[in-house]
Amino acid sequence: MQDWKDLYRQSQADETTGPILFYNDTVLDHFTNPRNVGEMEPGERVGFALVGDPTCGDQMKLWIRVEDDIITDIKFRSFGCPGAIATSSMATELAKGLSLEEARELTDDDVITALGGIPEHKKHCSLLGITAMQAAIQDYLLKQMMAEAEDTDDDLP
Amino acid sequence: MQDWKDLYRQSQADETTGPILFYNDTVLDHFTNPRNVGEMEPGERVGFALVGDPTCGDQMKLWIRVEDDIITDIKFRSFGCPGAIATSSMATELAKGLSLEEARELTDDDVITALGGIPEHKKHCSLLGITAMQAAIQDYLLKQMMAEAEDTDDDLP
Amino acid sequence: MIYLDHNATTPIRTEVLDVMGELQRTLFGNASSYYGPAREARAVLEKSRAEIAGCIGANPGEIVCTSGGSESNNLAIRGAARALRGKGRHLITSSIEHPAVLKTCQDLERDGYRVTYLPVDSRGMVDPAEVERAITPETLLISIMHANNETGVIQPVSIIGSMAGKHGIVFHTDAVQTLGKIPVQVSEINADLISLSSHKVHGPKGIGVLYVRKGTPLHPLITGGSQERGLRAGTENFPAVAGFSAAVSLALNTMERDAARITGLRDRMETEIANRIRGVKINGAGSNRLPNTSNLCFKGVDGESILLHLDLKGICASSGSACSTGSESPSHVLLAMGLDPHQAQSTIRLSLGRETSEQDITATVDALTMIISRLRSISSL
Amino acid sequence: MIYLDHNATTPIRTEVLDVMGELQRTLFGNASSYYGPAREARAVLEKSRAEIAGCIGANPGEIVCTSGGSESNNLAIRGAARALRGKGRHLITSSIEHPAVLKTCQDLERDGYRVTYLPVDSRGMVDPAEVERAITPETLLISIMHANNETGVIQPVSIIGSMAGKHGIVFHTDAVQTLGKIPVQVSEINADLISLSSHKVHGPKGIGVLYVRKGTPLHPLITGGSQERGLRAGTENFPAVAGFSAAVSLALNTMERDAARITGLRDRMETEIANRIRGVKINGAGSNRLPNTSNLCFKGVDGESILLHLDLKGICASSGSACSTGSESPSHVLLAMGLDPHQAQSTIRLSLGRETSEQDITATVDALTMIISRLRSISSL
Ligand SMILES: Cc1ncc(COP(=O)(O)O)c(C=O)c1O
Ligand SMILES: Cc1ncc(COP(=O)(O)O)c(C=O)c1O
Repeated sequence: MQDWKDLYRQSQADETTGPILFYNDTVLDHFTNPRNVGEMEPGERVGFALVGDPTCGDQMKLWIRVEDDIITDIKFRSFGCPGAIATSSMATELAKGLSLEEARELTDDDVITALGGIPEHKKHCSLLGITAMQAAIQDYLLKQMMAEAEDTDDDLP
Repeated sequence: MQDWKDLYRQSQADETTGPILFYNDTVLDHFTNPRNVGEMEPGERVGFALVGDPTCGDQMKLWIRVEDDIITDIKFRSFGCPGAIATSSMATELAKGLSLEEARELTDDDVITALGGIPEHKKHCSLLGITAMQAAIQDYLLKQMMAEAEDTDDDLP
Repeated sequence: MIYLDHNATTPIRTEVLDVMGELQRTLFGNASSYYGPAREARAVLEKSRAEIAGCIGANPGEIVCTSGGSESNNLAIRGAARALRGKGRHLITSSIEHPAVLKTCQDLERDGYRVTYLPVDSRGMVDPAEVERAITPETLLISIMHANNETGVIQPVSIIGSMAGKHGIVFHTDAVQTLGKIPVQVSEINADLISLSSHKVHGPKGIGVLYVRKGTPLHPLITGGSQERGLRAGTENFPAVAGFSAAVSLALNTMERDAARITGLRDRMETEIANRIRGVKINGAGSNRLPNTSNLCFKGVDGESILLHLDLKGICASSGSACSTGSESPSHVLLAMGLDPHQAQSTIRLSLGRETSEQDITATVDALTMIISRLRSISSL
Repeated sequence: MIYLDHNATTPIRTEVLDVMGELQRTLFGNASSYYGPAREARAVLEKSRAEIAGCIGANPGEIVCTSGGSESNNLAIRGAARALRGKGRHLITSSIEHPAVLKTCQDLERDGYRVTYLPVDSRGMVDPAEVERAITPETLLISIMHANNETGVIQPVSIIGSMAGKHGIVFHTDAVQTLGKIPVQVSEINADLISLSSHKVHGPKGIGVLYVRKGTPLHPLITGGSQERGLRAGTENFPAVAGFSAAVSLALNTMERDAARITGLRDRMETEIANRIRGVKINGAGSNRLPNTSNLCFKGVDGESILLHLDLKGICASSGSACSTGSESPSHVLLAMGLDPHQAQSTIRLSLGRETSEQDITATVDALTMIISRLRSISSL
């Protein structure tokens, strides 16, 4: 039946056919063994975000730890579909070790490419991980700004 | 498959099912070997009728020969469906040898009974033979009346 | 493979395949044609029709063959609405019907009909008193399903049917999920129109039936040839009708025994799941349910993620109606029962069947225990 | 048995039966479900859809699977009428269409649509100029069949199609009789909607297709699940779709060769009949016809009587459309061609197929010679 499956894979691109739920092996791997699952204690060097996908009810929490503008660690938890879990896992893998600047340029397309593709109607799930990461970076930067502001305050006579 | 056919036969009576064209062996026999096919020369003792069935376009001609008020011979020709041919053939068989009075009491039900039944929606065909025969009897009686009238006329001074 | 999605479709029985193969190899012709082979095809068709009729206590002339449950539902609802539009333009149905009923009613609304969608209680039941209250002099049809496909909850159709009868309103019931699982008898259900589908009872796909009580006003959905007494045009699919009749007869032969065994399995499964996994809710558990259906809500985990983990272990289940798989919206049935969207999203359906074994159930409970704990360990809820 | 009624239905090919049996034995599941086996069912469905699409030069996404030719015709006509009622309420069709088109148009008339039924000439052809004259700004659909089922006369659909295109009117053609006999190519026919049926090309019954050109406005006939891109609800009958695709592929593989051989047989048959039997008229003979179809009028004898005699000799033929067998009214197609009712009543159709042999033709001509002479000897005409 190999040929049917091949044909089936091709036809994923064809938006005219019905719903297709054919995840590739990389996606399945990230779904069954999601990387970087966990939480972090709040802290000075930690950014956090809680985001939800109003389309499907998925929800995720994501933490980043930053040292010298580099994302040295990243953790997430997710209530979501396989697409959401796998894309979040891959997003954390891609972001880990990047500078904040580099991480801010990551897009959902990068995640999808890294996974080798996901079914058409699951693409919106791939936004969740990226969105959460960007929000966590914002949270971190905001914290930094506020800390700096405080530092500056302290310096005042 | 005998059981299916049996069931099928039964369901002929059920007017709710679709068109059924299952002629029994007697009907088939009269269709393939119609009795009393032919014509007669017009004559004093001959009654004739030409009738048509407006429902289906069938047409038939029928002749009777009468001796001493008995139908001694009968002939027909038919442009018609198998039902029309078989019922006409059977009608001529039933009528042959009967007195005019007896023949006038024959109905299409007698024909259908004698044939062992015909499909429901073909029943109107069974009227054709009977109608033609009654018309031929009328034709004969009319001729007799007119002949008698002429005789009576002749008797007049 | 462990198959626990019998409410979506069932494997065709080998006996049924054999009947159909034999018929297609030896008999052919158009069942409405003239000659010998066609008459045999017709004989098969009529015998099968009579057999299906017998299974639900109907007359053969009341059985209209269709292409499946969806077409039967469309024919019933559109057909009655069209035939009776002189009477009025109001229909009553429930909010838990199959999409083939709901979408059809919505479509009629666009055509100027008015539809009342009755609510259900938290146990997933329609209240006959609500049906009665909804009736107006304009009401032409009441359509309430026999049992729900997602929860298995059996509806009080018999009461609703006699109520409809008293008011002189045509009553339709979608019995696609009940045939072969619990008795479907015309005289008990008091329905004028009943939808059935073959592939739910181990028969072939692409064939179904609409029971049409003698005298029920109905306009055809598919017009053309005068097959099926003018109620459904198209060359008769007699091998499939024969397959359906074989399947339903086989199912009824052992229905009582099967139902008892399957209820036992289902109940054991639910008890063990409740014992081993915390935060489980059995939707519809308080109601009279089909023997084989279990609708389970696992707090804090996504249903599709459960299904994919099950799939990877060779266990087939679903989240509700197959025809909306891949759609992202939570089940209308569960929302109607008062679940919140997150609960609805955390629900899967396990539907057992005649091949389901004790071992299947044990393996499924084990798998679920592991999967739920794993998914909860990564859940953000 | 000599089977000369291929326009009514065809025997299913053993290769097709084998494909379907194998699929039903090994693969099951609901093609819209989640898990592995269901995905394989879906793969089969989509592969088959692509294959059927390829056979007529369409894209897979333009193929909507239905339960047969009648449903396809209903979906095309009712679906376009409903989708386009804002534009106008006028349809154009011909007086020789299949009942699945004619009855559907008549039904729409009862709903306030206006329908022009174009005449045909004595050779059974629709005149494209008449189509053009019938077009109004209100015209929403033109439906003209590709070839007629009774006479085999091929209609000028390509011209009519481009004309419709120029006026921006949706064009539907019923190609149920042409598929597998002559080329059916979307690009040549210029149609937006094309009806096909599997059992006419040695495929299974109960399955058909409506080709829907991308962008053609169409409302579904059967609503419910979102199968077939929302254009046709119901659990997908994937074994039958696979059977259809196998059948049509096989038919196209040898179409040219088969058509040449069958035309030869048909022409010899007609020549010999004309030589040996007086008072024979070949209806539609002056037109471009399907290779396999012969419509013969035998003066002064009733068609059904010929058919029963043939049947008793094991020869299967019919008087026209199977779905009206047993009805007593003369063919609307022949009346439209100008035959009088007696001539129409004296007509039978012989339609050849891939199993038809030289001997079959010889035996049929011999049988007919005898039967006609016998029936004429008792005829009153
Ligand atoms: C309750 C109910 N009604 C109707 C249907 C539709 O039946 P089918 O798939 O045969 O069209 C289904 C199953 O899909 C169902 O569960
Ligand atoms: C021209 C034509 N259209 C439509 C149909 C209907 O097809 P089906 O029997 O598959 O519904 C037929 C055959 O019956 C036909 O010959």
